[in-house]
Amino acid sequence: MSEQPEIDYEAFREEVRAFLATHLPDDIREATRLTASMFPHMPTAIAWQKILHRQGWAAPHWPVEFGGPGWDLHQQMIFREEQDLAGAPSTIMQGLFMCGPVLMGHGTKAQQEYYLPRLLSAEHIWCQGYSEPASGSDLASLKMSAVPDGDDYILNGSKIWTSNAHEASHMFLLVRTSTEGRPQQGITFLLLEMDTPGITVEPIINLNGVQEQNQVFFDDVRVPQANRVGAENDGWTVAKYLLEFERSMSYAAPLKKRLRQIRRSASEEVAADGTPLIDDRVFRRKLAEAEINARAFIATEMRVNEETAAGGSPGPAASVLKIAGADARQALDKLWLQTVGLNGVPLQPEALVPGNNVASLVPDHALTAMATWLDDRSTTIAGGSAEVQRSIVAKAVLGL
Amino acid sequence: MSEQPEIDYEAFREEVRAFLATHLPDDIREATRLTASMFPHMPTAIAWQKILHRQGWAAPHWPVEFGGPGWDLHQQMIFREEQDLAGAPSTIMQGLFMCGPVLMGHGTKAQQEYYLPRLLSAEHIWCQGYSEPASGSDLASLKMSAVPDGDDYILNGSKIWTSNAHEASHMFLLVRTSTEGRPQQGITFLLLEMDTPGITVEPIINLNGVQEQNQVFFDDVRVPQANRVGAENDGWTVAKYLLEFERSMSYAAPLKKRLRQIRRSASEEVAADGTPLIDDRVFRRKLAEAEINARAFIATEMRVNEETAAGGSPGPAASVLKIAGADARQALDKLWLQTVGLNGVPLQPEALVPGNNVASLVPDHALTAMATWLDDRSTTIAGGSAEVQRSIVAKAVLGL
Amino acid sequence: MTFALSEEQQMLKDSVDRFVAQDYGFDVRRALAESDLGYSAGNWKTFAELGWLSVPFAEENGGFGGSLRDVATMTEALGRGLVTEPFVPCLVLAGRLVEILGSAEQRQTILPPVIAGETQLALAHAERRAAGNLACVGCTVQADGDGFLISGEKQLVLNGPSADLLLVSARSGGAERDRQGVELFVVDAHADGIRRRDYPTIDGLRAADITFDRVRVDGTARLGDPDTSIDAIEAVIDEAIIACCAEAIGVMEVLVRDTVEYARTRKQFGTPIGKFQALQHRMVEMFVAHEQSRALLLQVIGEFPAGGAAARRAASAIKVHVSRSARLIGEESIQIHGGMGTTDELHIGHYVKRLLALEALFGGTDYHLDRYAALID
Amino acid sequence: MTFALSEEQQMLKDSVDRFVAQDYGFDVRRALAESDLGYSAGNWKTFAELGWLSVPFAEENGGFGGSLRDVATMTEALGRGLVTEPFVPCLVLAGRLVEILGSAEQRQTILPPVIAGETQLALAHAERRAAGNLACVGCTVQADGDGFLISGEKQLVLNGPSADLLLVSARSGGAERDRQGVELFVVDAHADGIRRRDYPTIDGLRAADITFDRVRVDGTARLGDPDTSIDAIEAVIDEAIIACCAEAIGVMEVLVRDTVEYARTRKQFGTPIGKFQALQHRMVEMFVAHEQSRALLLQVIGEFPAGGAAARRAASAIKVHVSRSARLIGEESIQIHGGMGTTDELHIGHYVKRLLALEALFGGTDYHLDRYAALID
Repeated sequence: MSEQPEIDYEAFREEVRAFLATHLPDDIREATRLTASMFPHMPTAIAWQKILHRQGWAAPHWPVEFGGPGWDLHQQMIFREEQDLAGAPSTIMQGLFMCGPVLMGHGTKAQQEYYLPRLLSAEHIWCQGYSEPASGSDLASLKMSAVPDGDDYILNGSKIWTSNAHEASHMFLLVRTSTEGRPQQGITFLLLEMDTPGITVEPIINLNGVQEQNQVFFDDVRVPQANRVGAENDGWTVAKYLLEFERSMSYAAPLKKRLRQIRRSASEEVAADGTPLIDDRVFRRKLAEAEINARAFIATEMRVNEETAAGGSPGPAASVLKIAGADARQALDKLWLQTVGLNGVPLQPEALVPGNNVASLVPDHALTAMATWLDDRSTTIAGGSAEVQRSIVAKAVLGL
Repeated sequence: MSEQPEIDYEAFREEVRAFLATHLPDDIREATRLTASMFPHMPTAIAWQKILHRQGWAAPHWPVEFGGPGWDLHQQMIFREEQDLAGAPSTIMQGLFMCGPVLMGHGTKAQQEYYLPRLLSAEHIWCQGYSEPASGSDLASLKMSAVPDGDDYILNGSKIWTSNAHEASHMFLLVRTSTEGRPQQGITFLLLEMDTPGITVEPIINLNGVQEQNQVFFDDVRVPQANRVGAENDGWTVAKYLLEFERSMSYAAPLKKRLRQIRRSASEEVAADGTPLIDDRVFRRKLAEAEINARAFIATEMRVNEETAAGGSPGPAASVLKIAGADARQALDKLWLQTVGLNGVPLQPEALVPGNNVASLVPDHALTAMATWLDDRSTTIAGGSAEVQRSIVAKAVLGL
Repeated sequence: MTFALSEEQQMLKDSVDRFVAQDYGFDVRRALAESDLGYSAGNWKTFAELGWLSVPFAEENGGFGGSLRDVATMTEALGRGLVTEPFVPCLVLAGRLVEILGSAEQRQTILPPVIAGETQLALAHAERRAAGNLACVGCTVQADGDGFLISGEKQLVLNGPSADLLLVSARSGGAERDRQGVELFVVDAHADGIRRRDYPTIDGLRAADITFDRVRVDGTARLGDPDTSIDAIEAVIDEAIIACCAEAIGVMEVLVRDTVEYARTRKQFGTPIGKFQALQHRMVEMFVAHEQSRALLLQVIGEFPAGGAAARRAASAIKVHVSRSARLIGEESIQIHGGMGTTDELHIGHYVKRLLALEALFGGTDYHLDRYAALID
Repeated sequence: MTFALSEEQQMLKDSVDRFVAQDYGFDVRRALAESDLGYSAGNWKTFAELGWLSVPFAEENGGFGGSLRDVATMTEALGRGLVTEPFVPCLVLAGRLVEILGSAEQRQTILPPVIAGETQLALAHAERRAAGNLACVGCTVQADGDGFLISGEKQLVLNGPSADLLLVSARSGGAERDRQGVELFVVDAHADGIRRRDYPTIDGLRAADITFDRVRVDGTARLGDPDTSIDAIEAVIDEAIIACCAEAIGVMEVLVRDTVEYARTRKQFGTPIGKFQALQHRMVEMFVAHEQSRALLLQVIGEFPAGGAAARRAASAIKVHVSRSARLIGEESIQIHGGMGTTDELHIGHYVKRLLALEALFGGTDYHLDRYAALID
């Protein structure tokens, strides 16, 4: 291990805080406050990534050679915490957490040189084309066909649950290039531009009335073979590599945020006897239990990160984090919803649109509680369901 | 439906109460108070059954033609409630709930005439030989062999988890008479006397230090073929018939008893501030929750009983009762153990022996809390594990 | 008591089931929920013609003389159809309050057009600071000559947007949470000084926040005796809890049934997902939770005629149990449906949202657990 | 902070692990637990020779100067072996209290023979009416010339049967639950007026209920300043909570490992039961619960040096989390082992009983949840 100069974390925290205080615009903060989704509000998230990019901070977790700021794990955590506390949007993950690392690990030099800078600068916005209507948990059964034709592939089929497809410029996706052998064989990893002819994006409205997911239809869509990442029929290797990184995103940050939201609601709501809810013994016990569970999860994530930093890929530990992180998050969502009581009942989607001038039906603290509960149902479904994660851990970790 | 005279339930309850007040001896009551097990203390339970038999009340749920008192469902419930409140031991189930109904349904007239009166009078005490070391949840895989030889079968093999085998005079058991076809085929239902040569009973000590279970070894044991119930190789039919009745025993009675035990402990224990625990808001909420869950279960059992009374065998509903009843019971055990706090920690098995003169280390109300928790682990294991019950319901009720 | 339905109850159930099956497919329901009114005035008329609106009321008031079990039988069936017509808000909450507290004249004036489907009622009682406490009334009333002036704000008035008459609670004395001093008034929903903000709720139904600014009513508008109105409100809300728990049990029945059905047909890894043991066991839990809630409901209804603490305990017991079961069944229904469960397109999410709304109404689980706990002997 | 072990901690861990593997097979452990003493005096001597008994103490007191993390590393390894020797009662509870409160003379007199394995200590503090409240002391002390007279009863004194010296808390003033007025005394375990009732606990360890009837100690027997002794008792019990939670985490590690192993080999329905998805997912929950408890333990240990509210919050947080995890893991371990899990013969039940005892000691889950809740900012 090379000798590193000692880092002054407090000074670093001050630097981040000072930057946020001067550079985070009010409209971006306001849009974030109104966001119930696990995904950020895209227009403002893009604007914010551009601001960060000018500072060299767009991808805190990227290696320096690809444009990362060269922070250690603890600095990255501090940055995330402060960003979150200041009310900045969360990172657009399909690009910075998923596509980027895949290109670094499996892309050609040409792909890296073309895509990574544009990804950092938010010129390209990515979405992920994995699931298909008949292939959800069983991803390897995907059927979308890609038939070689000259220098291209011709794509036909459909992808579903494509988050933000309607706001993305590019998609990385898995296609079937062979039906021989096990279903995991014969899958290829491709990149494409969303304005390629033959692509149609149909919205899927989710439980809280928001369009976030889409179904994307492909009708004789031509994609250059040069857009392939890794070898033909070896896309499953690439996808598995990506999944480990997807699963290694921080689940701790949203838990901390949710705890703040709950505390705020409890300090404004009252108990049945009219005293502040935050002073009620039964409520405090619930909050204590939620906080202890969240702390246990956060400590686990820190432990895994420490191991990862010491020795490479997160491996199956990432599944443990996804299982426990999603459970902790849904438990907090439930407590928050109980905390706001009747304020969760009115439906007012227009009050959640950034920049709206609608008088809210409920107090500010309660505005997104129900929408968050509904939206977070997908934390145990998307990106590999809780059931699939448990089966992975049973097999890969417990050897069952 | 025939016209029945209106029953005066309150008068009936008074009659039962009066009988219990005069006929239940103190030593039997004391032994029951010290019983943590789901099975009664055998010597006193036998003595009590003899007392009840003299009154004609040994088998409240049996038809009149076989020696039952002719009570309707509600009378049976009243009898059980009052018996329990008075501190009488629970019914010896292997005989009255299991062997008896099987003989009524599948026994020959000769078997009925010989066994049923002796079962009622507690001259015969039965145990059940079902599980084998390699056949627990998967009962149909049992291997204990019974080879015809003249008018007899010759038995070799071993039965395990045989509750009270060391105190029983008879056993009903399942043996393998054929290895052809599906494992459920080739099983035969037999009756035998425990003093038959070649039978050895080895004790199994359970978690609370008590001998309740046994392993029974069979070495060339001769059983007359006349002791077969049902046809050879058709024992599975008989066993399934029995299982339905086993599962239809009341799980409500122990729940009511446990709730009384918890309330008593909570009225004698204190909260951390020194006030009676029963007055503590948090404790009361827990008790409320436990009581509501128990009430829901008790209502479900009543509903199933009502349906059964109207139309015959309980069927798969019995599995629902076993699942929910065992869960409710273990939840109450847990609350009771929490209620007694440090009083659960000392180990003093000698204080649980009926007729002991030992000064107890802990207050009376707490004496059996830990032993009960430990003993009740088997409510989700014995008689078809919770997992097997759930799979039965998934298949038979939900059609999965 | 008996768990089986009487002949009359079976007829009521069959009648509602038939209506739902024939006239209330999920697409119809969706369109109604998204319409301005939020339900169908035509359906309401039909309900009146079928006699459904008369079920909760005594014969002497022009009703069918139905029992609480009869009402629950109907709302359970309405729950299976996720029916948006305001059965509970108009009839069980407001209508029954008029029946219990009203003078003969008030009953004869108000109830017949309600039963005929011509008048819509709403109870304006809940306030923002109540947190389930029914005695929390901040609205005030003061005498004004031979009438009264009512001022204050009410939150989440169910059926508020459609109501012709509002039953409004207001305080003539005492502190914000005293049981004494709460009075009830029948107020024309279009009276001067009333400002209403209408909105849909997450379950597609309609409610309103209503502000009263010195709204004048005359002396005959007072409903019942000021000393007992809080008891009547509590009793009627307990009946509404039973009706809504029955509705939730109907909602859960559909969720359990349709989740099992989905699991039987949806294939992943080459096999129906219903063959996966982990999912099987969880669906069994859903089934058991629903079964137990239903049995408990029927059992506690038997304790209602006793009134007093027994009825309060019964209402809180079922509210707690149904809320817990609804959580389990709602969350698992979405989870087992996977991505489809998170969409607005499928009916599953809408059934779950109805459960979420029902859980929050009339005091949440915590409130009722405390209430039950306080009533343990 | 770091989650990884230091080189020294790794050596400590290896040393205990080696001892358990070589000298503490389950049959050995069972025989020790069933012996009169309940543990092996020879082992205790070995612990002293290996330097283990010195770990919790500062170098100036003849100790190794170990941190709380060092102690937890050892108790976690002891937990894996279900070791009955009284490490926590003698050293972490009583020994550390002498170290914190004792005068130089008391420390120099008492600690060296403890570290040498020649003196056994026990803390006699818990009382029947305490319900976890550390300030609840009903035992009384009164001046008697230049000495004191102690009277009252102590419950569940861990290691009481073996103790040479008892640290006894008694009240010189104030009401039963006042923090003021609690004093501590070093008492010869065989002094006149002491009646001891020894017994095994459900986990096979030993404890005693002790009655003090005007037991006389001289003036030098007082430990520390009367104003601060309750704070020191609380601080030391919080350290014991950490040590015991680490032990429980060692116990749970074995339960998870051996349950998974059993599921891999036990066949039913023609297949290892570990292939059944419902069991797989439940074993994953066990694994996740253990992982999270362990990470939280290491994290909260980092908050101990700050003392005060931070340390109290840390101890309560881990007590609550470990208790919950232990419940889950203990119950599932028995369940998945089926009939065998319910026998005295298999080690599984004994590991579970240790978890049950640890859960009850030093205030149960409810007590610590309230304590944590009160400390939330």
